[in-house]
Amino acid sequence: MNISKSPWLLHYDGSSCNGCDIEVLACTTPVYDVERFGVVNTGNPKHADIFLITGGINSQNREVVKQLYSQMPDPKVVVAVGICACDGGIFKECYNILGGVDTVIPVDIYVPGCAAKPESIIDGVVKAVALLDKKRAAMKAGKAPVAQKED
Amino acid sequence: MKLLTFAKTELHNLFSKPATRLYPQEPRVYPERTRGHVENDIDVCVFCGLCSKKCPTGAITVDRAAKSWSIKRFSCIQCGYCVASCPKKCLCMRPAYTQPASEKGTETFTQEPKDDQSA
Amino acid sequence: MAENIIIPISPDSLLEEVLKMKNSECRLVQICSTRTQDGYELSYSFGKDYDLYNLRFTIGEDAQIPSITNIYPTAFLYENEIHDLFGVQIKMISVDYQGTLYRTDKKTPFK
Amino acid sequence: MGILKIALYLILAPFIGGFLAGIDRKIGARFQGRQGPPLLQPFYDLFKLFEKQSLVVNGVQDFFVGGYFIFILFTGCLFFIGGDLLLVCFALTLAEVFLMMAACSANSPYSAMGSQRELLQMMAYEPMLLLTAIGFYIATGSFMVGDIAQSSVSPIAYLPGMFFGFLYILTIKFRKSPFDISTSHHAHQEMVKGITTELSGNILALVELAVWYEDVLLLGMVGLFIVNMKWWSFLIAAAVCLLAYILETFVDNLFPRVKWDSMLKSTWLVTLVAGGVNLLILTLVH
Amino acid sequence: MGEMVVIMEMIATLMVFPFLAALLIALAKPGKLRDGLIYCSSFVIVATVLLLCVSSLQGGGTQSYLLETQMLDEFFMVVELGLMGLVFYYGIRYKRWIVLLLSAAGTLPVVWMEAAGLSAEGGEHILVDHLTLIMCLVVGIVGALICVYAVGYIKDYHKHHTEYKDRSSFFLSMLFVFMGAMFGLIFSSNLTWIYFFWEITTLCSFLLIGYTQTEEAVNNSFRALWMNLLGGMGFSFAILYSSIALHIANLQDLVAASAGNGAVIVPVTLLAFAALTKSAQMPFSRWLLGAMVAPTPTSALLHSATMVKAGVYLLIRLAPSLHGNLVGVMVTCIGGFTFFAASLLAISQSDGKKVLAYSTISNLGLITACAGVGLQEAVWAATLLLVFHAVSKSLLFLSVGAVENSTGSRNIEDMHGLIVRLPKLAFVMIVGICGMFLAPFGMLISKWAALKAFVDSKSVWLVVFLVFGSASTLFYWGKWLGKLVAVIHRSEQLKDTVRKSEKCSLYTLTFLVIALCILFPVFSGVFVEPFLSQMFNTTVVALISGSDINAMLLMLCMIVILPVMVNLLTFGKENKMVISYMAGVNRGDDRTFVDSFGQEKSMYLANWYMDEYFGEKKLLKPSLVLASAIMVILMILAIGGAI
Amino acid sequence: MSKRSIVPFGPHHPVLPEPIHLDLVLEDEKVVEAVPSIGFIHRGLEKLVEKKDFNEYVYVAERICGICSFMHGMGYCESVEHVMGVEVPPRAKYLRTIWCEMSRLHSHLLWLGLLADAFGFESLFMQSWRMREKILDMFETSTGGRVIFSVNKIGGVMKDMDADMLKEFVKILNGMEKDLRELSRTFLENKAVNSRLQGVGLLTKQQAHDLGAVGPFMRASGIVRDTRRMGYAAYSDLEFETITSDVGDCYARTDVRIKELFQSIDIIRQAVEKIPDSEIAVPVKGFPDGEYFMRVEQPRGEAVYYVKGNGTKFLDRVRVRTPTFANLPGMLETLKGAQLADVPILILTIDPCISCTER
Ligand code: SF4
Ligand code: SF4
Ligand code: SF4
Ligand code: SF4
Ligand code: SF4
Ligand code: SF4
Ligand code: SF4
Ligand code: SF4
Repeated sequence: MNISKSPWLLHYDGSSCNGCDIEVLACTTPVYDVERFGVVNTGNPKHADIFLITGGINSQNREVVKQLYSQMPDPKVVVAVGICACDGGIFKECYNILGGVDTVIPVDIYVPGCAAKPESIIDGVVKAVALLDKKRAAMKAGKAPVAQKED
Repeated sequence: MKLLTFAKTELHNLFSKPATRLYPQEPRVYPERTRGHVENDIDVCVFCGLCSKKCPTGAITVDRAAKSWSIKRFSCIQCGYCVASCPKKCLCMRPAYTQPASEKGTETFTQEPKDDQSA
Repeated sequence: MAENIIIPISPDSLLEEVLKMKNSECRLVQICSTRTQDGYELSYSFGKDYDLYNLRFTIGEDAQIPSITNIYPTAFLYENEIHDLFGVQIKMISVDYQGTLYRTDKKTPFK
Repeated sequence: MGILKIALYLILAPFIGGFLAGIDRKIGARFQGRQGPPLLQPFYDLFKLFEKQSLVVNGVQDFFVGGYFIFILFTGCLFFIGGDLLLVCFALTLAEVFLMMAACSANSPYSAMGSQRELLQMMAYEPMLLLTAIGFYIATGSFMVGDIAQSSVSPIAYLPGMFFGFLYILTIKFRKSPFDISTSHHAHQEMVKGITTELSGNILALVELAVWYEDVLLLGMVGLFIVNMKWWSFLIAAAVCLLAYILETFVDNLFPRVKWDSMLKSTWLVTLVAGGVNLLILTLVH
Repeated sequence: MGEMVVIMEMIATLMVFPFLAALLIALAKPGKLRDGLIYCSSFVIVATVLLLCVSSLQGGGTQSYLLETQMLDEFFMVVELGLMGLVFYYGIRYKRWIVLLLSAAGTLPVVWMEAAGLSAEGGEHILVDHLTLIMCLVVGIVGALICVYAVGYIKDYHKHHTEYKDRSSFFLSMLFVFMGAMFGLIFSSNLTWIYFFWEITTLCSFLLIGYTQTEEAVNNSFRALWMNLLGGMGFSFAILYSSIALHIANLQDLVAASAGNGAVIVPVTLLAFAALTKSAQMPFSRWLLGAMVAPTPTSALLHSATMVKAGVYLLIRLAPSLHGNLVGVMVTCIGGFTFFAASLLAISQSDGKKVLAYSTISNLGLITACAGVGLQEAVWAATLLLVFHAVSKSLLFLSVGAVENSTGSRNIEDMHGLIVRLPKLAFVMIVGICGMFLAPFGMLISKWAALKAFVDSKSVWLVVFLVFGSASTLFYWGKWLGKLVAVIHRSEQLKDTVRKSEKCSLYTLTFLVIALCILFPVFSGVFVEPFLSQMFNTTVVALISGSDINAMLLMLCMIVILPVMVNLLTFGKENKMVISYMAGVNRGDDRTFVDSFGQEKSMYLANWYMDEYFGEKKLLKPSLVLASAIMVILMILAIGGAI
Repeated sequence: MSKRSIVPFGPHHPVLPEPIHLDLVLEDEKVVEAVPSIGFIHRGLEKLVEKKDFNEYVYVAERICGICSFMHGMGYCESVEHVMGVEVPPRAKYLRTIWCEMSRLHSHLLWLGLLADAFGFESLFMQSWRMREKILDMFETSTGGRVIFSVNKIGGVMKDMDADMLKEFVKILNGMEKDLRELSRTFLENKAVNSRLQGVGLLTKQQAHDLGAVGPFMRASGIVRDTRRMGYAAYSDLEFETITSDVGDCYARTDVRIKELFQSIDIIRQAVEKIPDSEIAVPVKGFPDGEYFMRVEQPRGEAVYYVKGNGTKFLDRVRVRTPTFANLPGMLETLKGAQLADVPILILTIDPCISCTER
């Protein structure tokens, strides 16, 4: 059974302008309906497989993003949605923007666009889903992080 | 007691075709104005660098010496300012958007040397 | 068209003027700070119907001004913002975040 | 015979439960004008969860969840081999308390608040559950499921109010809107995921699986209202169960989530009116 | 015949020995000697009780003794007047005039009747049947364990509460007096004797509740006193009426006579009334809550094994005469309603002892209701409830007391994460709580039986009270349980200050809760069923069938082997520890988060109490008014109908 | 010991569309205290005026927020136009008006959906967003973007809508009006929905005034004010009522916004009717020098743009006071004593937009 048949999402809005944010939400609504791919927007890192982040990273949400990422079980992939999440976008020169999501956690898929279109987000998710299977296989092969205690 | 106001819509939805666009099985046709990605008709470009100066995100680099024009697609916000400012009107905005990828690549257009062409 | 009036005042008469606004049933619209050469230009905007009255004064970099949260409690967000981003020193804000409203890495980026 | 029944339940229930969950999601999506996931999606989800790493916040969570799982299975077996209906109710409560404790043990805000709401839900539906069992007893003279299923007339003839009341609490038990307050299938809830917030990977998978077993058990109770000694009554019962399930999906999409006090008040009121009156009449005529 | 004498001697021992022990303890100085004395006395009591049971069962059940008791009667009269004098002393000292009135109104008529020779003759004064044995076991074993526990407890108590005067010898001796009185009460068959011991328990509880002599304690002790004296007054009128008008002197005869004689209703009503006050049924529930100011062993003794059990014991004895009449209706109504209302009220309480108090009231309500139904199944349920409740509840009281001495608080909120901080105590407490409401433990079995009994007797309203009440019960126990099992990272294990003696009784009680759960069919067969068949003159069929019992035993086994099964279920896969979800701002230690000012803030999770719905302010008054109304109206109807 | 829980709510929380954090003190489910924290989206874009010239800054202004994107762009442009004394051609004014009202439509529909989601009515959320897609399609057709439009520029707009397109849009809107009626019944008449909205989060007229509330949040408490009445864009040529309600609870806010939906459709119809033919932009020369406070009525209420130029191509200061910023104190007021289950609804009834609030 493929793990990729049931990708559950965690969406966090970094320092976005809302544009990409609402497009992500729009993907779950009837016209785009990502549930066709088994996608469930869980809202809980501990249930999620895919971490969708919109917006860039600023000094306050840096820790939040890191923490949410650390609370997701393996295998997991990170999708940066929108130019802001890819590299800070139009705000990258702002004093409070550190850059794209990859400045704090590893990003697997970049979805460009300002705002990213729902179709593009779907493409991104589909690509991410394929990665999930690969990561699972790697995990089984023992390459993945073995159980470790964080305390 | 009105409790079932939504029942009509609900049942109507059940028995009619879902509103879902079956993307990606059925590709989407975009309106012509859709701002998807910037394209350069590189043969017309004179490498003046104006677009690169105007671009709010610094997505464009122009190398006059190498006659190359490159764009960081994962930085471009499709604002169209470059298109509007290009004196040669060689830039245009096309509906198709850049595909998601796992690397933030740069796309470079290089003009073939004109004399080569004549040769 | 509604009026858009700028009223120059002296920093010392701030509370007095704000109280006047309060008494004439104005609402607080916004407080804005602009960085000038050697200090700040502050505008306190009050609204009545569609009119906008802007109390305007400038202060030096190290000057302190009183909080108006006693008169307009909702000013606390504006005042904290100005304090955090510009470094304007405001005394006695009712809910004083002490510089943690925005928690920017770079302290008072507009200073 | 008993062993066979237990084996059948243990093997078939997850398939039926998962399949029903698939129907729920598909039809639910269609109610919303969406295409919806594949019918087998719940199974994909379950296998996915079993494949995933489990994150825990302490060492006792899996113990409690295990308790929940095992006692749900136990309850189901007890029901389907024809055991005592009251004991079924009590065992179900025990199972739920295990789940509640799993949530509490995590000492995490949303999971703990979810557990309080879960307890509240139990408090809301428990009276109706017990009354239903009592109703069956008065109508058929036995608490044993086996005997009830062999009665000459379908118990629903005596228990229309109870049936309604039971369907009402079924909405709570299936965690459907308007009563999905302690945890919800829908993404957005003020409790995040409530009691399951801190569960993940195969521990969460166990909960999902247990829910399917429980769903089948509860539908079994719905069916118990219908069956009698005639063989064909079982077919009708199966149809009624399916209808009841779809009805819950329909209701799920028809209501906002209510607050806990409305839930408690309305459920107790329905219990008192539908269940109580039914009981009263039943004792008077019997 | 020789055996009879042995039994009689044992009974005498049980009735007299505790008083003697009490006297010695009162005189002893605090220290090893006194402690040893208490341990020995407790041991003697338990041993005697067990011996009594064995020999009595061998002797074939019911025996009665002492037909001639002139001397003793006179002795009792004197003591009784002495008790009245004591009440007068306290009443005058604290200016509570009402107690003078009530005490006099209760005691004087009985004394006058005796002195005037109007009391009915005949009948045995002492009776031992299976119910007596059950009560003996409860009072003897649970009571003795509480006394053992009290030895250690009271030392710590005074360490923590230096503001109170240390009168521990008095305190401990009172516990023994109490036990003695209870033995007296359950062995007696003669109404006047029962009344005598009844009044001793009233006075003892008064003294124990007032132990700390704070204003609150004094107030509460007087509340307990007047309410119980009021009940006592009812009792004394019942004696008067049955002696003078009916010429019946003992309880068994009274119950037996009820079948044929309508007038018997009158004393039965009055006795039931007395029983309701003693077992703290609404509207008299408030004395029991007030009694929580006393040191925990008092609460445990009063509320689990003795005092309140005297009330329901009397009701169980009266059960056959309650069936199918207005008194029965009154008792079931009050009991059922109390069960429901008290469990709702318990929801809003956060003080551990208060929750226990409300739950006690509530459970007694259930026993009361069962007794009131008066049918054989119901009495079966009532008797088992009585036993299970005594064991589980005393365990809970004692563990709360132990937690209080270790952590300084008995608030449930402060028991957050007890499983990490005091694992052993938490485990004991969890067993106790499970014993109160979860299958397959004791209380639930008896609730189950009660439910069946109610349905069979077609008491629809009782069924309704029971289903709603047990749902609320679930809530307040459940949330307590949740508090205990929370695992907080990096919290340290507290120093376990529980003393050996305390642990000894805690573990014994824990063992008893579990053992009873396994052995209850045996217990029922040996003690309860013979008692019922005698009371109702029928053979008794077990209410809970063999297959159900097997299922429950299976459940118990499953709980025991759960850890193993869980290991199998998770396929031995290793779990990864992470911090808990706190909306993304967990500070990394699971107990603090980054707050709105960017600072560290401690998270805190409180249980729900829903004061707006179930608070005392909201519910208590209406419940008391309603219960009073039910009681007054039905009593008037019952007595009026009989006369 | 206290019976109060202290828990964090946000910045990540599934009911929150955007990160905002509250320290909640709860008694059971009742909110005793709520202290807000913002800054999770703070970017500091006001300071970008030092790096982007005043023309380029239009693209930044549009991205203050992806929901009111158009209005932010327009508000900024109009304030600069005021400073520079540029008169925008009439057709551009009408085009701006139409896009403004389309923004309001999509924003209010979005809000209705989120509200439904907040009280756990998923299918109602889906239905609202399904209708919203139609508006987004219209946006895509006319501007090339679904949420970020890039059509404003100083001196006018960059794209025109021809008569056919406008006619088509009106047709779509007419059809939508019908669906909207059906949809609004569930929001306004359904008893179960009412029970979640009525009497929840009361804000009196006085409080709304004192707390400086704006927009539908304020109008639902009975204050009559609508910044569109000031007549920017083409609003002075069009007829519309100011919609208010006296009740001041969540229901009233829903009611006001639903009525504004119908009103917006009507305004678009009027605008299409009256739209004149002209240029859509005028060339702009020179650099801004001077200051201006511009106010526009966004879906969430009055927004204030302050622009100060110094005669160079870089402005001295751009400041945006967004409606959510003004409504936060009102929201905190309504949170007191609310139930936890109401918290999402209460946060939502001001229609919060944190992105522009923190800038
Ligand atoms: S990429 Fe564009 S639309 Fe998306 S968040 Fe950033 S600015 Fe907004
Ligand atoms: S502005 Fe136009 S001509 Fe100039 S470099 Fe860019 S694309 Fe080439
Ligand atoms: S086209 Fe204009 S801008 Fe470009 S190189 Fe030639 S002269 Fe310069
Ligand atoms: S469209 Fe905008 S962001 Fe993209 S290259 Fe052109 S100017 Fe730069
Ligand atoms: S990169 Fe952008 S901001 Fe920098 S000079 Fe170029 S256009 Fe201006
Ligand atoms: S790869 Fe496709 S989308 Fe990208 S620039 Fe080329 S044509 Fe456009
Ligand atoms: S209020 Fe919201 S929708 Fe409007 S501009 Fe701000 S963030 Fe966008
Ligand atoms: S409130 Fe602000 S962020 Fe929100 S939509 Fe309006 S302008 Fe945009």
